[in-house]
Amino acid sequence: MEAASKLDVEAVRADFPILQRRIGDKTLAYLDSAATSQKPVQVVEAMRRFTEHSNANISRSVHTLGAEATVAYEGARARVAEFIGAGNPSEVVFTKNSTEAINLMAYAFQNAVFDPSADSRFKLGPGDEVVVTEMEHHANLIPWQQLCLRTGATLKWIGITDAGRLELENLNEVITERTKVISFVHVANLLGTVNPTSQITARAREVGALVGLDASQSVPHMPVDVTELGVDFIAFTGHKMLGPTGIGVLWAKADLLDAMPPFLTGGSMIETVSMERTTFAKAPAKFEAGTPPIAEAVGLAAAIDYLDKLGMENIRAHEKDLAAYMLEQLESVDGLEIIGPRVPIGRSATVSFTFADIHPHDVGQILDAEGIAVRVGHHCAKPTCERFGVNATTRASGYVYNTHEEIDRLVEALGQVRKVFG
Amino acid sequence: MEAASKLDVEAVRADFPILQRRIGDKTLAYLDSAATSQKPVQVVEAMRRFTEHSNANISRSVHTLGAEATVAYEGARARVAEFIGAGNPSEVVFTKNSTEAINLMAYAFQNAVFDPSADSRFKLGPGDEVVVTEMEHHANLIPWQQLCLRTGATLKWIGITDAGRLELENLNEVITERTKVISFVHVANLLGTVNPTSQITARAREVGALVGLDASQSVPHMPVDVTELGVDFIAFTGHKMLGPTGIGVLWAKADLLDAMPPFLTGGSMIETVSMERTTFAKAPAKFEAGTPPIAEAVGLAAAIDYLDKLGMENIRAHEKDLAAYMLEQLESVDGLEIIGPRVPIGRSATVSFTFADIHPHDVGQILDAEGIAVRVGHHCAKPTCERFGVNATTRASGYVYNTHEEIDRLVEALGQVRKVFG
Amino acid sequence: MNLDELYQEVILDHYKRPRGAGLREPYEGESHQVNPTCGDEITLRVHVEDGKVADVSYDNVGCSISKASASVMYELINGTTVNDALAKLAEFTELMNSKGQSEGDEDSLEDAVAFAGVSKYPMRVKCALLGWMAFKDALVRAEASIPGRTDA
Amino acid sequence: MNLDELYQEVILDHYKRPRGAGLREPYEGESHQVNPTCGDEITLRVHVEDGKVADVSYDNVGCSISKASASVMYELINGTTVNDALAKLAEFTELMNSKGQSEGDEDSLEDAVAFAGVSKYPMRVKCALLGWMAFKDALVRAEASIPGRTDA
Ligand SMILES: Cc1ncc(COP(=O)(O)O)c(C=O)c1O
Ligand SMILES: Cc1ncc(COP(=O)(O)O)c(C=O)c1O
Repeated sequence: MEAASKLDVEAVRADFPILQRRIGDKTLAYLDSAATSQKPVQVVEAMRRFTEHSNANISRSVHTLGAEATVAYEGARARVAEFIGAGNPSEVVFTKNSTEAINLMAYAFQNAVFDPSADSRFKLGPGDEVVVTEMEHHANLIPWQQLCLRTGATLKWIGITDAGRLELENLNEVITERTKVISFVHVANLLGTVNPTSQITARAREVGALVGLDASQSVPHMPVDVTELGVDFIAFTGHKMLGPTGIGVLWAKADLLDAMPPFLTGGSMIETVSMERTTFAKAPAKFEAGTPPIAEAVGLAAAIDYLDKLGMENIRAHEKDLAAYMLEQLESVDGLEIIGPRVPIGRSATVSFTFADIHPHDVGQILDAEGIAVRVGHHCAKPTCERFGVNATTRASGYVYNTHEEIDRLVEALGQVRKVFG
Repeated sequence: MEAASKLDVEAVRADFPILQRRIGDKTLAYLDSAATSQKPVQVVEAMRRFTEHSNANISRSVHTLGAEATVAYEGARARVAEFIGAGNPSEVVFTKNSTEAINLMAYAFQNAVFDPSADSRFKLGPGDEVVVTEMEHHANLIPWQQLCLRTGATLKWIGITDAGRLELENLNEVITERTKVISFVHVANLLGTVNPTSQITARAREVGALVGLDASQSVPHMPVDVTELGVDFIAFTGHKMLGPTGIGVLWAKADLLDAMPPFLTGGSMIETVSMERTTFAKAPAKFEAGTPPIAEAVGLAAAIDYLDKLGMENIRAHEKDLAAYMLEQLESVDGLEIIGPRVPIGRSATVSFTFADIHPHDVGQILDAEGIAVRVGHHCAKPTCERFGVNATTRASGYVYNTHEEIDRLVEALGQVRKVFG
Repeated sequence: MNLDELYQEVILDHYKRPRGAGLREPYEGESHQVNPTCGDEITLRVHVEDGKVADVSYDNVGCSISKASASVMYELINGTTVNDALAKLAEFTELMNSKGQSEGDEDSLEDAVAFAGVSKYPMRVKCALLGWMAFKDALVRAEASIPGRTDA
Repeated sequence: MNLDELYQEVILDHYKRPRGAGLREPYEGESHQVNPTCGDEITLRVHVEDGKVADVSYDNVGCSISKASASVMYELINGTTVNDALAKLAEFTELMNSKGQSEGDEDSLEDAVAFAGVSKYPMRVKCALLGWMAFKDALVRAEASIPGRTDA
């Protein structure tokens, strides 16, 4: 049944105790990994081991626990760097989530307003333009919107075609010589679209704009190599890639991080401090004020080990298969309409849909009664909803532990929904 | 030996597996809780249970796991509110650490610069003044320093007496009608000073300034009631109070949070979003963009349960006893000089010292060889170091699990230090 | 989850045949409420006359719970005194915050007791309260717009 | 931890009797380095003459490791050719990054091999390298200030 997949899904499932959970008298079918993934025992165990063996604050200590904690934390950084093909671990900044990572970038521009000697790449004002797309998660829209509001720059965006793809026809009008930065989503969390990057990065280079990628939904699901992508920065988040909450990643090119003013300030990000004046450490320390998510970094490294053991290519293949099966099965449901690409090409295993006139809340509730966890609502992508004229959708999303059988259960349960509300 | 203490320290120690750790052939004596505390099994277990049973993203879901996760997360917020005597759980904002909490406050002023309709309490410019003290952790100094740099306001500070107390004689000259905000440390992390608050809050009221407290070193160690304190905001951090890394707290009065512009923007903090314009949710959601530290909130609530079971008054008494014993024993060491108050009154169980001319790095290393974990360096309080004419100190800090015997071992090991470097 | 509990027949009935739906004139107060977690919306108008809720009219998009709740509310408060309507609001809000611990007083809340089961589902409580919040807000506005009235 | 490994006699000897300490004239390049984690500082001057490190002079505050390391460095590079000094710098840096896996070549590094044990303690590696970093930086400045010289 899982022909295209090289994952031993049953073995994978055995690593996730929560998948044994029963909802009422039904076994849980967790189809909400786009919101947050489940965590394998390996991740929980790595964090517990760290906490019970080496827990200490990092960087500022010479004692054994402090040294071990520092090695573990910096080791996690190196592990992340390796995983995304970063040239240097010091290009990896730990944040609390994707959202903070993107805000960190946006605040680099905003804080540059106050600094006459700021690097020109971060100088933004009236006449300058910032570009996003209409399919952004709010995390990659509002920070830029606020930035434009505060600096007087103009926010522009790339639209969406009816098929749920980026409208790239008029790219040269959207991205112009006035564009200072383009930040766009790699894999859209509502539509499931996998966006091609080369055309946008090429145009960005042409006009000399910085280009960043919201990789929250790509890094967990496919091989991502920052050098190949040719972007300037990417953001992603631990809890969507089998890791813990409380940790995210900003990767940015070393020279960019060097040029950026600090964002959060406080301990561990300084060189010297007096009451009158502070000078700052080099990146990544410059952007990691205060005690970082230490145990969470250990957990994220364990999650990456787990993903690498499965193999990112295998994960991609497994999800391609899931996407194909999901699309095929859902298309067969009467009254169900898919929002997003309807073919499993350039597409993740995240499928949003509307179902007759039944409100997604009601759909989700009935599915939950059948043990099936899907997400309902606007998925933090209200502009996408508006683009497709809906208030909300029901969204099923698959990951390494999901099976065809769970999709069959989803389709069957939709029959039940229809019975109650039809 | 622990006469003044009502804690059953041996029973407490049994809850902390790391205390069985051996450093070389010595048992660990962990005297570095001011940097980060150890975590009891109850905290680790609560997080594991949550992860294996109810892990899901919060707020936006109708499925059972999502509902359970939301209840757990909001329950943790209510638990924190109760613990600090906050009138309303919605005055509790979860951040990643103290540092972010303080930055959030400072950015409220900075972002108000861009907003003509901003609340006047947050309007800051040339002529306005911000007040801190000379004994701040960098986390409560640099954000305000940067704020002043960016807005043209003036940073002023309350000095330190030779005895390591706040210099309050000239308080009325430091805090004036021009003062918009005063943020000061409740318990100083290098000196161990417990600062009296009423004189400063009274003066703040007199001049109509906002007043905040860096409670990072007080909330873990003594009963703290925000209503009694009469301040406008406080910040503290999970990992110093037996909780996990990756979570901190900003408490601020409801009307203040209402008046503050958002800081980090993205998912979960919105009311409506279009490509052109966003309106924001009410606090605390307004300040919690993105996926929050969910499992960490569960862990923090478990830590608070643990602290409450011990009793914050008992913890204070235990630490008062530890402080007295530490001061007495350390004072008896030839060549050792305490930096900070020398009497166990208005003082935490955190004691910094210099030892002959021996560099703290060398002291710390020899102590580590004896299994004793202390912190050495500037403890993120460089201005305090400068005030006392030192580059660094050695700092021993006690918590619920520490004993007189561990302090005896510290004193004995200092003899060893002297032998190597004397 | 016990579905029957949540989707009682009476809720489904109000959902499918909402009472009092549509926006009407005259009105003194109007409120627009959004449930940010799901995008449900309601626009609601209140017409107050002689201390009475002379009309409550509304237009809404939403799930069965939020639509049925608005319909049930219409039945409960339309034509009552403002004070009675506020009492119902308080009683219904209390029921919704009961976390499944209350069954509601059928004499007073009538069809609205069908929502007792909803109070167990924190995510859905917001849906059930959306219309009521709009009513509360519209009433405040209505009263602000009627000179000389400051009570109730 | 094996203390002997870290605090070898030779390190303690250099710490207690640092060689070449003090700031001297003439010099072409000066560097000030700080270890932000502990506040250790060094000011170091380089006097280059005829492709040789004619003098390295320094003033420092710090722990035994950082002070002994500066003293050992002085002995190793003072009077050698710039190229030889850079080779020692590379060799010592490599030893410090060896995580306890290398013993160092005593023929070449002389007393500096005593620092091999330090490489196991990540927190102390920065201490051991502080003086060397200052030398590297001062040399760059010296070369920038000597017109006509761009090699080495
Ligand atoms: C007094 C004080 N304030 C702030 C902080 C910063 O806490 P965190 O690193 O968790 O942000 C600390 C601890 O390092 C502290 O001791
Ligand atoms: C595409 C995308 N961007 C950003 C985010 C935000 O991630 P986080 O909530 O971890 O900050 C998400 C997930 O919610 C997402 O799907």
